[in-house]
Amino acid sequence: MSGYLGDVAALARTSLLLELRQRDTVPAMVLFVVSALVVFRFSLPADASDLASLGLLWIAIVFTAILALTRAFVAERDQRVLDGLVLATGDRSAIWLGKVAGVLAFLVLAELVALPAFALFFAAVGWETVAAVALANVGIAAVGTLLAAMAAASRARELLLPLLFLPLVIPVVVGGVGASVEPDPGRYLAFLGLYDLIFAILAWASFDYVVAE
Amino acid sequence: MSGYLGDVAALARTSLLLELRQRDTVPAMVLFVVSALVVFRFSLPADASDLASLGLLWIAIVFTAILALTRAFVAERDQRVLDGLVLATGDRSAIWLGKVAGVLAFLVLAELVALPAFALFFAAVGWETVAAVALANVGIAAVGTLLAAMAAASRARELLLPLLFLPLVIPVVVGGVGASVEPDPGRYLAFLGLYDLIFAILAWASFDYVVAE
Amino acid sequence: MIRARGLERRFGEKRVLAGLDLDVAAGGFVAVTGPNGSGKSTLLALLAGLLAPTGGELEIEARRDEVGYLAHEPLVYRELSALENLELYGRLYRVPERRERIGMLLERYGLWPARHERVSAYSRGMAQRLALCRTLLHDPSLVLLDEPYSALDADGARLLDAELAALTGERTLVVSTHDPDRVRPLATQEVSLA
Amino acid sequence: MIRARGLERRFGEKRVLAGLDLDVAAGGFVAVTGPNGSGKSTLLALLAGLLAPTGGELEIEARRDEVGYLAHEPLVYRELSALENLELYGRLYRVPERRERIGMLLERYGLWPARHERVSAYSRGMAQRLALCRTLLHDPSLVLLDEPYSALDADGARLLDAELAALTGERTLVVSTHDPDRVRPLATQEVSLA
Amino acid sequence: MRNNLGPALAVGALLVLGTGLGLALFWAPEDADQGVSQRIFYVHVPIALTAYACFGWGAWKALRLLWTREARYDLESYTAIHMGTIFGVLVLVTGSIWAKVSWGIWWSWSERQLVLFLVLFLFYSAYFMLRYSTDPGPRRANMSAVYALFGVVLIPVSFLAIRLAENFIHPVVFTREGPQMAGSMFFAFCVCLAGMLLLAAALYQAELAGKRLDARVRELREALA
Ligand code: HEM
Ligand SMILES: Nc1ncnc2c1ncn2[C@@H]1O[C@H](COP(=O)(O)OP(=O)(O)OP(=O)(O)O)[C@@H](O)[C@H]1O
Ligand SMILES: Nc1ncnc2c1ncn2[C@@H]1O[C@H](COP(=O)(O)OP(=O)(O)OP(=O)(O)O)[C@@H](O)[C@H]1O
Ligand SMILES: [Mg+2]
Ligand SMILES: [Mg+2]
Repeated sequence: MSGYLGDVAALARTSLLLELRQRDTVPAMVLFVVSALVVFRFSLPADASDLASLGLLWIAIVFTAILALTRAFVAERDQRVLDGLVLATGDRSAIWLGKVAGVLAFLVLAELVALPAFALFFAAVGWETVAAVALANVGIAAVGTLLAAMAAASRARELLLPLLFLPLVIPVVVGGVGASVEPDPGRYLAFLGLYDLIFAILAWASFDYVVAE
Repeated sequence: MSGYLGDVAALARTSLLLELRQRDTVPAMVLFVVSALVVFRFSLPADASDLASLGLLWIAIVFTAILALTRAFVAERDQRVLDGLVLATGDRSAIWLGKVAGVLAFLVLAELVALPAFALFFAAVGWETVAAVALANVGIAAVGTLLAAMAAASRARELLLPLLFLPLVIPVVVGGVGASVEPDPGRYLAFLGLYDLIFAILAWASFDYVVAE
Repeated sequence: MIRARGLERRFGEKRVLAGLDLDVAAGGFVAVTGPNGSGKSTLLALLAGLLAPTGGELEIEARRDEVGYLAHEPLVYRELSALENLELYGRLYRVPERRERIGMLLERYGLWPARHERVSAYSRGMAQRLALCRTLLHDPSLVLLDEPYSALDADGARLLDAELAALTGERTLVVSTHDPDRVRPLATQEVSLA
Repeated sequence: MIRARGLERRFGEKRVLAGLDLDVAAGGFVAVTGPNGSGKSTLLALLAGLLAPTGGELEIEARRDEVGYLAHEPLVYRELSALENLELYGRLYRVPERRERIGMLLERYGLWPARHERVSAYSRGMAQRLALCRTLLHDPSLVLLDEPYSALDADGARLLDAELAALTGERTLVVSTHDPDRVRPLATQEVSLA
Repeated sequence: MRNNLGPALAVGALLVLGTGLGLALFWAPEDADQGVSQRIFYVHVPIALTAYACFGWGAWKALRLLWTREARYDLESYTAIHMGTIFGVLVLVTGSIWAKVSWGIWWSWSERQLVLFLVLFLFYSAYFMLRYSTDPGPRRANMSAVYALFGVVLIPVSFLAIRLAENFIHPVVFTREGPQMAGSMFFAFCVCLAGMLLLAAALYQAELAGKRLDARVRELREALA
């Protein structure tokens, strides 16, 4: 494997290793999703529309993403591992890409459980919702990983940059919900794709500045 | 101030001090609450009942609480501070009580944003909902803090906490939603009070076993 | 003060201490030595009550708040200042003349000028000094020190020598170290783990 | 190898290094000494490129991946095993004969039997040994060691003596320490911070 | 004495359970409105009650652990809860089969007992997550015990909650008029229940013995090494 991609692969594998260290990550995910759906079930009145429940699905996804992102750099922060990686990695954007892959894997894993369970408990899930979720994952992971790194690198902590996540992620949510419930999902999917592209490039290019002085 | 309460006050103050200093916690919380509400603004059909939206309020509260709890013992875990506190505190339940106070303050802060925002976006919030939220906070903080201490001692911390927490919080959701939407909220409020009482006592009595061998 | 019979501690499958016997009279000074990974820190954590023995007996004649425990980590909040940390511990231990004593210790360990800085900005030696302040804050009668000299500069080490000399006889001390010569003049007994 | 002129580093208001001049030829051995909080670790982090100078000039004639940096913390994942950590660093540094070299280092530093254990279960000395393995893994030409002897037992310290002796002359070394006598026989120059 | 307990329980369980099932299938009268499907009752309900009994037993052992701090109670509590969870799966399976046969659906959110049971099941599944992601030792034993105690408190609390919730989640579609149980039905039911409890006890003993043997072997091997 060529150098850069080799680095990304090694870092992504480490990320996954940290997630899957406990063999029980998958059952844990199933449990989490089912418990969350039961909570939803209790809060949603019987006459709630499929639309409302699709909105719920998006809340669950945003929440899972925040959960994944809050833990994203915990291990690296712990013993200043991030400094070690910064020294060892040739092109530092590989660290970002590796972590994005790890976050994505976590999200996809959760959604592989959540979408069928959701279909079972609530409403059918169309192809456009699946596509929207897939696209949203990319954007959330790309932007979120950068912001999580900012929050973890003590230097950036004073900057309050995590606050930016809110305005940054709301477009994803709006696009996702739109694609799920509107009659013409194409526009929303295109919007999500555009968002992914712009922010992925932006995050990829700026990661270096975030982790090193 | 008498001994035990003095301990609790000192620990609670420390908790708050840490939260105020860790500047990314409050934004993360507000982010979640607001994006949850935004999602629902986009997904709820125009004619959705107030009932439906009140259920969503409760979902937002539960998941915000999980975020708050995930962070509850991070600072103590970091440099084994919890061990230091365990040695220094006469009656260790004071540690629990101090942390509960911190978590409560945090939840109240988030709700001070969420409830007006909710009233703005959706339906009016009656006194019974406010009362139910206040009661639910107590139960959530009491049970959640204990479980957060457990999760902090495990390897899978961030993932484990929602698993442990959600099944225990379902009665709170039932009570809270009931109090918000039923014509006779008294029963539900009484139930929430009962829940608070039982689980607060249980958590208070068993915290010692969770933090010490 | 301390009485252990057949003390054993396992971590899962791994047996770290196996059948240790130990008797320490009040006012004794035990030097704990042994190579890396031999179980010195484990022993001190057992004596502090942070770990429970998985076998054997252990009796400590000191209330929990009469024990002072210095670990490898300083056991203080990184996001709080030295003063805030000591203030918290002082309250929890109900130290008499709390503020005065905190001021005295900060000055003695050379942290007075840095008392308002966050611990995360401390150098390693400063963190170790703060940990010593925390350990001695409540004037414990059983003092457990896990490699107390580590990260201290020459001045700090001399300071600690003097502190230990002053405590010897008055308090019971258990000190783990990789430099036994440093504490041998004071030690009344030595435990070698292997 | 290293050339610094008026090197300065501030943290906010606080000036830690002020106008330091330093010239180190390839193959030199610099002992960095000074009391706690004098800026030794800050200097090493500057040399490693982890901190940027806030004033003055600093030139290092080594690519980033030719630098080996031992910090106070081991810079390894606590939830992974020693082997997994070294495997990751070995890949990132593109170490030739990666697996063999990892095996060799683990054996040399006495971690071979514990190679599959999580680092969080390591004793402090074991973690320090692992940090040394990580630092030397890619055979760096500029070796920056921040208190490398700390937490090592007598055997470990002798091991490190031998390692340093073998590296001297071949590699450029900057070693901070509170025990200058230990490295003085090897050092070609000494920087005393105050 | 202890060594004979396991086999004796196993034999007893087989005998009583066999008798009970025989009675239930061939002796008890057929239910008037449900027909033959009602006979699942004799399996389903005893299993559910046995699961509760196991959880209760586990909590009792947990209490003993916290009280006496004797390490052996940890294993006993864990084994009891493990049994309870296995029986819990069986409750869900038999319940779902019954639901499919008599209501035509696999699951209904309107039935309070189903939802209550699902919540409890999730709760006890998380118990295993807690154990698997914590290093073995006294701390884990304490935490598991505390969690097990929370479980027995959660049972009545969620029962109350589900009862409150009934009104607004769904209109009640299926009424469950307690059928007048004939004496013979009740007798068959009691025998089945006794058999099921004996079965749980036998399984509990077997698992416990296996686990203890494992530990013993490990100790011996370590002593030899
Ligand atoms: C807490 C655990 C449970 C207990 C104590 C329990 C108890 C009972 C009892 C006493 C009956 C008999 C009611 C009657 O005579 O009509 C019954 C019936 C039934 N149970 Fe359960 N049950 C439990 C869990 C479940 C679960 C998890 C399911 C489904 C997934 C289920 C499905 C059913 C069905 C379909 C019936 C028949 C209802 C009818 O048509 O009469 N049960 N259960
Ligand atoms: N939580 C734990 N889980 C598993 N093993 C552990 C744990 N804590 C310690 N150990 C193991 O116990 C042994 C002794 O550790 P301990 O920290 O007591 O050694 P030590 O004598 O203090 O060593 P050092 O001089 O390096 O500080 C080591 O082999 C270590 O791997
Ligand atoms: N991130 C930071 N923010 C603010 N001040 C800092 C930071 N890092 C270091 N300092 C300050 O810089 C000074 C030098 O710290 P440094 O860690 O370099 O000292 P040192 O010589 O390595 O000390 P020691 O021997 O204790 O390891 C200290 O006063 C410390 O408080
Ligand atoms: Mg140690
Ligand atoms: Mg230093």
